[in-house]
Amino acid sequence: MSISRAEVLKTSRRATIWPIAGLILAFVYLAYAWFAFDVGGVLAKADWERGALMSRDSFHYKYQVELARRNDELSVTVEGGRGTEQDPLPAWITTDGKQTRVDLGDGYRAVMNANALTYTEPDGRQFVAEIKGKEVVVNGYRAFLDETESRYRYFPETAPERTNVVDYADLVALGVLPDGSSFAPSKFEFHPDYYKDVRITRAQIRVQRYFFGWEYFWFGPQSPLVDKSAAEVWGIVWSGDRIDPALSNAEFVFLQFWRNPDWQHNEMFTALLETLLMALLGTFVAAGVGLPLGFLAAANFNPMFASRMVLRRLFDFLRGIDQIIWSLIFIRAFGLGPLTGSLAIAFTDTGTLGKLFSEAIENIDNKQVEGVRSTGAAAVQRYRFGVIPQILPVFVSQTLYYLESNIRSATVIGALGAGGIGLKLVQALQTHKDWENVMYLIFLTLIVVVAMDIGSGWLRRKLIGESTH
Amino acid sequence: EDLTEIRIGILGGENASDRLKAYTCLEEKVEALMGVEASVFAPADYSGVIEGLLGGNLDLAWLGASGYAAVYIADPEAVEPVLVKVNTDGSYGYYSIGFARVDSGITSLDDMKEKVFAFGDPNSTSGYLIPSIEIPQKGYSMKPGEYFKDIKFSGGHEQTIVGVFNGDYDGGVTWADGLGTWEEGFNSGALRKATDAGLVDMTEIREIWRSDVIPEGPFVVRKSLPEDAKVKLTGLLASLPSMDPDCAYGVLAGDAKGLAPITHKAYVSVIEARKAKIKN
Amino acid sequence: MTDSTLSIGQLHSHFSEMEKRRRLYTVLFIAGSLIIFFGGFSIAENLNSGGFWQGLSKFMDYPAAIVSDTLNADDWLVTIVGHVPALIETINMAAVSTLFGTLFAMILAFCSSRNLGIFAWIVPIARRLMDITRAFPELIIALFLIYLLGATPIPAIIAVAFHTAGALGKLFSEVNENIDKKPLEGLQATGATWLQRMRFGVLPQVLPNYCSYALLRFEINIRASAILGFVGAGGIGQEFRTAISWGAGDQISALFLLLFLTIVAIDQISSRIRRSLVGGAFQMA
Amino acid sequence: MLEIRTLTKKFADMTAVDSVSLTIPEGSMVGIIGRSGAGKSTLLRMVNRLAEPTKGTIRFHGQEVSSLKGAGLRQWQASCAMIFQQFNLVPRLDVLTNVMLGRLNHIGTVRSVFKLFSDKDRMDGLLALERLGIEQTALQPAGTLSGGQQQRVAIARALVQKPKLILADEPIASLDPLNAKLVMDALKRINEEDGITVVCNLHTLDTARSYCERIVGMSKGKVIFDGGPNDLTTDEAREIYGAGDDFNEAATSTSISAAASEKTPEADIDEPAASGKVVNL
Amino acid sequence: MLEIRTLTKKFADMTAVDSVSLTIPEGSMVGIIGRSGAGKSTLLRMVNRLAEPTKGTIRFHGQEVSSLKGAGLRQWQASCAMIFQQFNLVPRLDVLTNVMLGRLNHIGTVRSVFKLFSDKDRMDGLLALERLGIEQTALQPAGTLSGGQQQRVAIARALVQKPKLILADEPIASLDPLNAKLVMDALKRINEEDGITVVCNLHTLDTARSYCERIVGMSKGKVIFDGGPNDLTTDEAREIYGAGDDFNEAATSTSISAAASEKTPEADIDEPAASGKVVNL
Ligand SMILES: Nc1ncnc2c1ncn2[C@@H]1O[C@H](COP(=O)(O)OP(=O)(O)OP(=O)(O)O)[C@@H](O)[C@H]1O
Ligand SMILES: Nc1ncnc2c1ncn2[C@@H]1O[C@H](COP(=O)(O)OP(=O)(O)OP(=O)(O)O)[C@@H](O)[C@H]1O
Ligand SMILES: [Mg+2]
Ligand SMILES: [Mg+2]
Repeated sequence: MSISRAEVLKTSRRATIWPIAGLILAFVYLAYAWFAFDVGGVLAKADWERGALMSRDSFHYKYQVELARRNDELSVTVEGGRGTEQDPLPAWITTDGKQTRVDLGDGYRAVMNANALTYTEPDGRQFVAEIKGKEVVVNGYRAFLDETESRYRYFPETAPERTNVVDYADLVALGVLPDGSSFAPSKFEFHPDYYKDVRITRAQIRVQRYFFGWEYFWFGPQSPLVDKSAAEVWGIVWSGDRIDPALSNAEFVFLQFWRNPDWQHNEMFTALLETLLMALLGTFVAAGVGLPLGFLAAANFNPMFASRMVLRRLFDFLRGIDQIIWSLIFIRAFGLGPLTGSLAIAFTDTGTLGKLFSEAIENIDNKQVEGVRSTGAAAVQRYRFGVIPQILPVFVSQTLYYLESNIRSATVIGALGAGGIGLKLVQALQTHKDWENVMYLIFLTLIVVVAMDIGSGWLRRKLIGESTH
Repeated sequence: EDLTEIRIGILGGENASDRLKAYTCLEEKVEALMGVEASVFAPADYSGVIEGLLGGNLDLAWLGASGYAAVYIADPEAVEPVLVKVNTDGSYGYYSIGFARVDSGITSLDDMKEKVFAFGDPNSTSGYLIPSIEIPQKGYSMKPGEYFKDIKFSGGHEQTIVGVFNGDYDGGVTWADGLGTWEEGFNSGALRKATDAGLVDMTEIREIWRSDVIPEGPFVVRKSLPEDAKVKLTGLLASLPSMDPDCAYGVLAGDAKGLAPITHKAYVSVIEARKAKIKN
Repeated sequence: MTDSTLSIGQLHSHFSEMEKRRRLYTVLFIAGSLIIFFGGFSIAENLNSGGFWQGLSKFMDYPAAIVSDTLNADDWLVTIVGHVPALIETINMAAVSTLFGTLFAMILAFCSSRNLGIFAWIVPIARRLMDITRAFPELIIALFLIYLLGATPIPAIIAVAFHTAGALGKLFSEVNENIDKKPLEGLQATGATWLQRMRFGVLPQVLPNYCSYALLRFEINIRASAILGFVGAGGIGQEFRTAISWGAGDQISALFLLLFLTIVAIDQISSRIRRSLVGGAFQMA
Repeated sequence: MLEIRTLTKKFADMTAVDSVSLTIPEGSMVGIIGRSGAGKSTLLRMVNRLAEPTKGTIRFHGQEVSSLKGAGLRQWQASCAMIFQQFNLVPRLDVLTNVMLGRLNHIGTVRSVFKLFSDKDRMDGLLALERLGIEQTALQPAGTLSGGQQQRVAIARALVQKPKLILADEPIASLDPLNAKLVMDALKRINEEDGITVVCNLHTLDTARSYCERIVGMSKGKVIFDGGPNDLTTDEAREIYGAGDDFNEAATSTSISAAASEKTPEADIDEPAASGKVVNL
Repeated sequence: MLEIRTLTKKFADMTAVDSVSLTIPEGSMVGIIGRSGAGKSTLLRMVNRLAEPTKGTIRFHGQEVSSLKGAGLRQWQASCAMIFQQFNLVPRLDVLTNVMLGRLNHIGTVRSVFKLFSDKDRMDGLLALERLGIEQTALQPAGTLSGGQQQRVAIARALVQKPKLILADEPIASLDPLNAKLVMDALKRINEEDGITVVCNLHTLDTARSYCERIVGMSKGKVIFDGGPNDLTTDEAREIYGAGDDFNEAATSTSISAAASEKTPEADIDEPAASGKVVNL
């Protein structure tokens, strides 16, 4: 049968359509998805400011100077945490008992006293916010909620109630309010940039200043080592005079770091180990159970069709249910913790690995088996020398591959109940403020995942050589 | 039954890592008192603790009222309530607070017609159970599309607050103790935490609804624990505020007057409410 | 042979040594596995709030409760149908993220394959990028983005696409590095530009493998999207979470059935497509 | 002495080997030729019992081997070594272990599973390798060797089986000329020095002619020629290969120069130089 | 006219091509022979600029091509078609597209990415295929063709490049005799009919003798012979192949059964029918 020129040309021309049609289809689908997920709307609503705050908080810590009006008590803390009260005060805060001056850096200053907050910008502009009665007055203006317009509006303190009303923009234009501040009847708040924050309400006057770094990362606020430089700590480690008579100085320093109550390095480490354990144990069990089952599900090993079918469906079933769902089932039975996580991993991956192994067994090169068989080898010997060397590389590489990916899965299962670093992460995330902890945990997780990647790659090369695949 | 371990469950979600820190002192005290190991578990959401208690895998936990109801409904023999937190003003209750953005013009539930309303976690007492009972009683149907345009579960109190503040939802509910000032997010509760975290500016949202007082959730112990273990644990907890106020502050998540004994009776109505919810 | 020749005796002793070493490795390997298995098990059991052996008897409780709820439900079929829109949302999430992920993976892969004649300095950069994107669990990214973008499916899509780009990128670049370079050389000899060489010399060779990997990833991404629903990203995962929180067995079983059927169906379809792709010529190229 | 009587093998409705009878005396070197699908491989595989005969008997030194089972069958397979076109080694195992696999039948199952070979086995293996000139590769994985080396490993494995009979199924079909020569020379030498019977499927006439004292031609499962190299006329070859009058012998070889060489006078300067002689192995 | 002057290529410390100077007039058909590693491939690859010369110049019609870059370089490559031993087609693309790839240099990158070839390109490709007698395969994936067909596709691709020069690097080394002949005949015909210069590496003396009017012999990177087929005596050949007195010409061809063993004997049997005649091209 021969094809005419015209036909060839037509067919060839028609084939051009496919790549173009494929692209158009993808575009149409993405356009549909754009609207289905209302991407435009979501992006419009996205709060980028919050992203900026988050990234600042991830790598900064703040000093909080707070005057509680209930009892006129001044407290200077780090991150507002209990147990971090500063005494003596840092040089940029001075107080005479009545008035407290805070140097916010870059020429910004704040002065707090019992009823008022005075905030001065580098150019000399001053904003005075006072509590008068139950309300806050800023540079002589009061705020009220305009119910008809659902927003705050302002009037001069001296004018009769709600006359001479002006808008926020007017006050900014008049220089009464700094642009970007928030002023409501009971509150005035302003943060000129990401590193400073002043606020006054009926209950408290508060000034915050941010510094780069992770405060108390090495030693907690209560630790005797907290103010020491690295060289000093190093000196202590090697010095003979024990700080704590019961411990050597090296041990003491380590424990001070390890049990740092703020960063809880020991807890994080345990959590990491839990996650690792989940992945390791789960993958090992899956590989150990999957291999024999894989043999039983391989047509060239098990001639019984029915039992093979049953096993294959079992694999599908185990794989088909997600790890998360398995872990929910197991929480009821085995409680919370890494055992539950590893069982969930073991169940799903027994399905996956069993299937992979049975396919590998079915795909082995029969020539090798035949070669062994032709020497008069018994069945066991045929498997030992004809089959095992062939599937061992698959076994090793797939097991290691799943181990790698299970480290990531274990963080996820952990996050949703089983514990470990994943749970710590989610909990830190859910506070919406311990971003430095989140960052720390992410670094830890990434280090472990990458280390695992490298380690398993190394092991794979060691065990099965460079050239496979 | 030989006790080898005391396992304490904490409700996850809000600020669990801080709470874990706070619970280490309790852990030490339990170990000292009972002579067995104690460990604290903080699952990611309400159902984790509930499942843990139902499976007999936790010995002590502080539940929300609705969480207790969930456990009780699934298995009345699983746990018994022993203590409840008493607030500084002597009350042992808190409120479910409905709120909306100031600039949305919504001032009460009347303005929520055809708007999106958000609950927190379906196992939360204040974040779902109570409002889902009390709001329809006031005549606002809770079927999506009937009165409200849609009803959503944000997943937790923080998410509700952030969602409403962001405009994802028109209104939502969360909890607060009702004490202190609105601007600071009350004395304690989810709004206070969100304010402290810089997530919301309270002057940009306002209260649009408040529930009747909700009883604080109970501390529960596993029913099958040996009697003397139950007594010891209860005693330890009850004396905590006087013996170690700092520890109590952490364990009870803020200032409290103390802990008072409580029995199952106090939660019958919540349980009935939850049962009614399940039927629908 | 680089090393000098050995006598039979030397070979014999070398071999015996090698065997001994291998046997030692084997013994160490088995011992290590046993330690990991039993040691790990006992540590895990200790860390768990419940024990393994006590739990075994309760193992079927939860499934049994779900089954009995399902049997008692009146309109289970209606329940199932009611969840279909959420399922479609999840499938869409997975599809969009797989599409984007694959696109970025391709770019990364072409930039990270040494044998394609791209600028040498791009290669290590692209590789590190892939390592990083791969290492991030989707959940973390999703939670971050939910914080920024609100509880919609978009954070999940971005998170999954991000991870997909890294995971697929690695596989793709492996495919790229194993290509037959002859067609490339043939094209270069006709005076084709770099883009044309990639288009005609590389793409037709790798596209079937790309598609096959992308389809596998699509399956994985459906699960991932479902899981991300658990943390508020919408789709079937969110409904799952509600149902589980409420202990509504009939809902759980309905959702579970839907998800299971979807995954099995996609598994079947994609393995069929993959087989035909790798078997026959691929015309899209 | 190997006696094959009316040996038949049917696959579904097609007869691969059709009632073949052959008597092969001890110590001979026999080549089997025939076009693809003639049944050469199937015949050898039945002798080693890798394939079950449909009908007929195989006897070796009077013992019927076609009905052996279990340990007896494995015993027979051990004494009747097989060499394959694709070598059929285990590429991941080192060369020496591959050779020692030939001794599996003599080692207890449990010991062999843990690779507990005796020193004597090792020494035997090394000596066999040495005899084939590849002892230096003993510690390498077999997969890293060239084709010719691999085939020699396979022959070494056959040797340590201490076989009475070696069956080689197109042993040089995957090899380049130089290696092909090395392998055929090795087989010839084993045949001559150890007196082991060698039956060898070949797909090129010239190789069969140079190495085998007896040639069996098969076609469509039947033996249609059986004689010495000189009895194999072009007509006979034509019949074996089922070709028409235009058959020319060079056609069974695949080299371009062989075909073209007839045209160019220089080509036969000293063509026969190598053929027929055993070069130092 | 292709002028090569003191062209040199060094790889690390080894000199693959050592100061080669050659002048090849337009329309000639030149064969380059030499043992493996002599530098034949490297020489051709430098001419097409697939490899960068270390030293020396290449001029074509007076234009220096050894220093071209970017578009100019691609232009030169387009006019200097290359044919490879392994065909170097894109096996998954259909034959016609493969042929049209020869026109890539004339098509915008964007258009070509979407395979928007013009009808004229298609027609050109088809005509080239017809000329080589394989137009019936136009819609098949190139990978499904036999080696000989693939090489003819490669020649068709070269043809649509409308080259001034065709470089062929051992175009028949992977082919069986029949196909080798078809391919060489095709090249010869293109050379004669279109007057395109053809430079062809060959690894067998006899092929070079039959097809080329001029033979260049290389050894260790240097040109050591340059003359007509009849000037190439056995002594010259011996020098080119660096052999001693025991040299025999057959050594330049791959003997016993040649490398390609997959081929079934039937394929060879037809061979003589075709030999010596130009089959329908
Ligand atoms: N396992 C099998 N199942 C079905 N048919 C088979 C099987 N093995 C061989 N055959 C058929 O039996 C016939 C003889 O095959 P055999 O392999 O013995 O031929 P051969 O002479 O060795 O050919 P070749 O030179 O191609 O190896 C062939 O037609 C083949 O298709
Ligand atoms: N990319 C390269 N890197 C290093 N050395 C090379 C490279 N390409 C070729 N060579 C070396 O250059 C020398 C000439 O090689 P070339 O391929 O040109 O020889 P040839 O005559 O074509 O031989 P053959 O008949 O084997 O193809 C050889 O020694 C080869 O090893
Ligand atoms: Mg055969
Ligand atoms: Mg070459």
